[in-house]
Amino acid sequence: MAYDVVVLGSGPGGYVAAIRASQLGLKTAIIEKESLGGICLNWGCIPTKALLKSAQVYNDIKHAQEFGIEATGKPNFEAIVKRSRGVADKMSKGVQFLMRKNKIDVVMGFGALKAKGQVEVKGADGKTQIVEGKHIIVATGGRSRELPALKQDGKKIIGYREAMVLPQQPKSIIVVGSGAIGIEFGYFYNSIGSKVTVVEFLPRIVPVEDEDISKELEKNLKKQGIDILTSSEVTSVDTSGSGVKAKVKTANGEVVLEADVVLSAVGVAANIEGIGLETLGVKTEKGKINVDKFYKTNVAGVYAIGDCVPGQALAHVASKEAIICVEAIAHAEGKYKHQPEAIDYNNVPGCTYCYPEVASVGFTEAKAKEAGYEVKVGKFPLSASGKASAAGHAEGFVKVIFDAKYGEWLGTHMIGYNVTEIISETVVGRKLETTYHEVLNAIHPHPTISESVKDAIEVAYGEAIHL
Amino acid sequence: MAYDVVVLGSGPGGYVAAIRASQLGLKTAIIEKESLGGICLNWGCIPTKALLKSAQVYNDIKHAQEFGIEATGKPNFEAIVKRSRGVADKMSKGVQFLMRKNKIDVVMGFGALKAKGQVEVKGADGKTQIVEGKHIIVATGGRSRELPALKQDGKKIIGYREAMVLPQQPKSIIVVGSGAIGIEFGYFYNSIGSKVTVVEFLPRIVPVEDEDISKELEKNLKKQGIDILTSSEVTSVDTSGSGVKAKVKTANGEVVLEADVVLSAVGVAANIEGIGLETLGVKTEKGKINVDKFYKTNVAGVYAIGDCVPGQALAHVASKEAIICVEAIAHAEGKYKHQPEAIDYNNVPGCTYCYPEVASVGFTEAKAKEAGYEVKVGKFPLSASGKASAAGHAEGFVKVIFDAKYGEWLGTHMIGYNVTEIISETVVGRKLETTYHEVLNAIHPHPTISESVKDAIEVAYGEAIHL
Amino acid sequence: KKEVKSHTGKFYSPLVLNIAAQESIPLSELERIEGTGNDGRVTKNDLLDYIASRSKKEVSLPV
Ligand SMILES: Cc1cc2nc3c(=O)[nH]c(=O)nc-3n(C[C@H](O)[C@H](O)[C@H](O)COP(=O)(O)OP(=O)(O)OC[C@H]3O[C@@H](n4cnc5c(N)ncnc54)[C@H](O)[C@@H]3O)c2cc1C
Ligand SMILES: Cc1cc2nc3c(=O)[nH]c(=O)nc-3n(C[C@H](O)[C@H](O)[C@H](O)COP(=O)(O)OP(=O)(O)OC[C@H]3O[C@@H](n4cnc5c(N)ncnc54)[C@H](O)[C@@H]3O)c2cc1C
Repeated sequence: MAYDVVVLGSGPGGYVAAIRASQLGLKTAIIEKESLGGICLNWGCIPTKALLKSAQVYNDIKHAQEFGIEATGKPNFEAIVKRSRGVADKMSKGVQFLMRKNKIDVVMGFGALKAKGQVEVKGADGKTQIVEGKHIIVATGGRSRELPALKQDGKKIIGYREAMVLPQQPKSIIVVGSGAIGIEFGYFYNSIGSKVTVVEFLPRIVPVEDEDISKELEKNLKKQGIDILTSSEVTSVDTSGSGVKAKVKTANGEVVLEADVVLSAVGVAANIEGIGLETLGVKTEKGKINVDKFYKTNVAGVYAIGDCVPGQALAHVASKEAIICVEAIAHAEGKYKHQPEAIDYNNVPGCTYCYPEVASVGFTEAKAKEAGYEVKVGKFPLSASGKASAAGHAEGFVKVIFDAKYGEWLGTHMIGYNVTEIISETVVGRKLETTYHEVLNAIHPHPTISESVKDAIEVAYGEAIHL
Repeated sequence: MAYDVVVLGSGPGGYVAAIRASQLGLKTAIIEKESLGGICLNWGCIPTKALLKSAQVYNDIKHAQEFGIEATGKPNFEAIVKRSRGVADKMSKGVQFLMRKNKIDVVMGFGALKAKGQVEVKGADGKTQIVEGKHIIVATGGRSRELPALKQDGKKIIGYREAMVLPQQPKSIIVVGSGAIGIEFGYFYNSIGSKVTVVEFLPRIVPVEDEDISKELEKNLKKQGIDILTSSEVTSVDTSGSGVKAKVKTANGEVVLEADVVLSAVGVAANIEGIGLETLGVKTEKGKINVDKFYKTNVAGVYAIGDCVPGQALAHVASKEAIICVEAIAHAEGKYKHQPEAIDYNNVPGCTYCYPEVASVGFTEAKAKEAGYEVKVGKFPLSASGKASAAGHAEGFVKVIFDAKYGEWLGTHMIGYNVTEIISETVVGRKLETTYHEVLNAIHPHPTISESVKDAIEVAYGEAIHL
Repeated sequence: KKEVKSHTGKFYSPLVLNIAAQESIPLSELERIEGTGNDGRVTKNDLLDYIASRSKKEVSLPV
């Protein structure tokens, strides 16, 4: 039997595509070689957030006295990891339920494009079968990128997977790379008492963020006890002893760092090998699959979404691409009346869930100037926020950037308590093409961190009340 | 010397009015009889949020084991109260700084309208002075409303002020009234180990909220150990013994409750007495000062804002009224080019900071139907949210209400972890007259509680992915 | 700078109205622009494209 849609990979790209397809009346199958839910639910977004919550609880206990609570506590590493796995398993089971509910056939095994409209799936037992579909959506995601100097052995030089299920807590850990993943692990291990050193090749940590964010985060993480080496590069790692010895080229010469393990967190490599792209002649470029704005590849009937295509390697991007891809297919099939709207990749929020949290969307100040905008910038420190003070977490700020000429909201960059929860307002405001005027006239509740967005806009326009 | 603007009262209404006035080039004085910052900073929003944070830290400690942390702790009531006072003092000092920075003259003492353009201020030393101003803004706020059966003696029958500075933790407390204030205190005292009973006259707690919210909150608070009596009324309190004995008329007959203290939290009474309103003939109605949409009273040159006028008794309302009032004055004086926009009181968010938190804006389902809308309702349980599960706080839901005919976003009602931080998105979306379409196309970050708003909208429109 | 519904019932975002006001584009002209947004709504980019093409036309006019 031929499906309307066959999805290869069940991450937040694949499983969302399958559900939306089924919803729109397309008969759908999904192929997964490992666990439903992909990296995100099993080895990414969700289990890391569970680990981070444990760290946060422990940090609160360390500071309990400041809140008038007399407390002592110590982390149980094994229990923390176990809880994280439990949360991941629960979410993965949730996807299983959703597949059943939406009458999506799940085929377990490794899939590869075989011919036009055909995917060959090799099961755990070695047997193969052909799954046929008119439209095939490749959503095979990504994996930890490997650097030549940091060949992962899974024991002493590890990737994110191993980092979240270590058999015991490392006394010390070197984290290479300071994107969201590296910083989250660094924060987690430092919080529960491991000695953490972060090594970043570029001159500043979280390099995709606004420069002010990088500075503020570095200051805070250092205060928490994390060592940070920027403009530095691990050139080799000696794993022959009981731990590791990493040679690091820094701006001030070479240093050797010793630690129990090295975590390589230098980005994502797309899973595009061995899945038959060549067989059908699907074009790739710089290690990603080439697609148009509706996620069609150059080969009719083959689509690709998520971490294996260009664009931010984020779960919410994968899911939105999934919906657009499927709606475009359904539209072409006459099963959906709307033509979907393409993603504006400059209006995609990004979050880092350490403390202080980081959340941002749109142009950084530097990028806005580069693009030729004359900008109005407003920065509101959370030390002036009543809610942040009441919560005992007054670090950080909210920074907003507007176009001085037409009043467009170009970007928001935040660092502080709970800011990952308040970035959606900017995304929606930008989507609706607001100017500062309407946001100021939308009453923000007091006391919240979210009202600091309003305060920052007031600063940008010289109308600051609370500063 | 005569001021352009004299503000009577320095709460979030008054102090914001003074700052905005000064910003717009109006010479300004502010009169305060007690502490700068008013109820909000000294006895309301801020100190309660500090208390609630201590409760939250302690709750996390109680549940630390679930997060893989072995911990014990106990609350130190005196230290909790002291911290709360410290946070309030810091914020009040902040207002002092802002007054200085904005060159606003602060006159300490009790003020009353004396004649057109004149306020008489009586200082602590009993001396009086006259402060003259062309425009006088009354922002005297409110106080705890007293019921005949619940005359507050400040010891055993108390209001919110005493409740946040009790000399020792009560073993048991009866909270009369289940609005935000009552619920927050009930939650706080229950969390730190006091036996709490909430008595509500109406058939459900948080009666201004959507019915589904009331039900979910009641269920959760009961699970936490709070006794809740709805459709019940305290008819008398006997304070002759060591504690109190309260007679409560319930739907099932009369019961007598014993406790250490009774907290009366049955609403706010405006401070409109003894401030010379009669002298100038300023009209009041139902205990509040009558104003137009720019907060002019019936007497030229006299304005009123905040808790002493109709509208929600909330700090963010008072502050927005302040800005509008002052901008209208400045506009009339030719010092500000825009005519301000009047508040849409149906787009004002309301929050309750217990756990699970409550946040809402716009029409409840019942009110929307009453108003004649045919509604599309979507409810997304946080048990299906990855972030909520990772945080170990999967209680509650997000409920959105849309107009089925034109697609208007009528309201959002949320209960759960951190929801007070995510209501601004709805306020901004409603302000910008969005339909569901634009919100779904604004990419929400994963994993967050805020993405549940998107999920709830998908449910309303039959496009739910994660349910 | 208020959200305005024009007489043809078209909706313009605050930003679009702001740009139109600053570039002296009257509502009547705005209404002739074809939108690419939801239900043909004129977006910021539509308007900026329109302004760009309009000024190009002006430049290329024979003197
Ligand atoms: C540690 C970590 C933390 C992260 N935190 C966040 C976060 O907080 N927020 C966020 O937005 N993003 C986060 N990400 C990124 C996010 O996980 C990815 O962007 C997202 O999972 C990509 O989704 P996807 O569907 O494209 O691919 P994936 O989630 O990678 O799923 C691909 C699936 O396809 C399967 N597959 C691959 N090849 C085949 C094949 N040939 N046959 C069958 N099945 C196959 C895989 O087994 C996998 O299940 C994090 C990533 C990591 C590693
Ligand atoms: C326990 C509690 C918790 C609350 N929590 C929140 C919350 O979380 N969020 C929220 O939005 N709202 C909250 N509120 C409500 C909020 O505090 C009020 O809405 C807000 O303070 C009203 O501001 P205002 O400026 O009108 O008056 P007020 O803040 O009441 O300030 C009035 C000021 O005027 C002074 N004054 C009065 N009469 C005179 C006079 N004759 N001469 C000189 N000075 C005078 C008073 O001393 C006072 O300082 C809470 C209230 C309470 C009681």
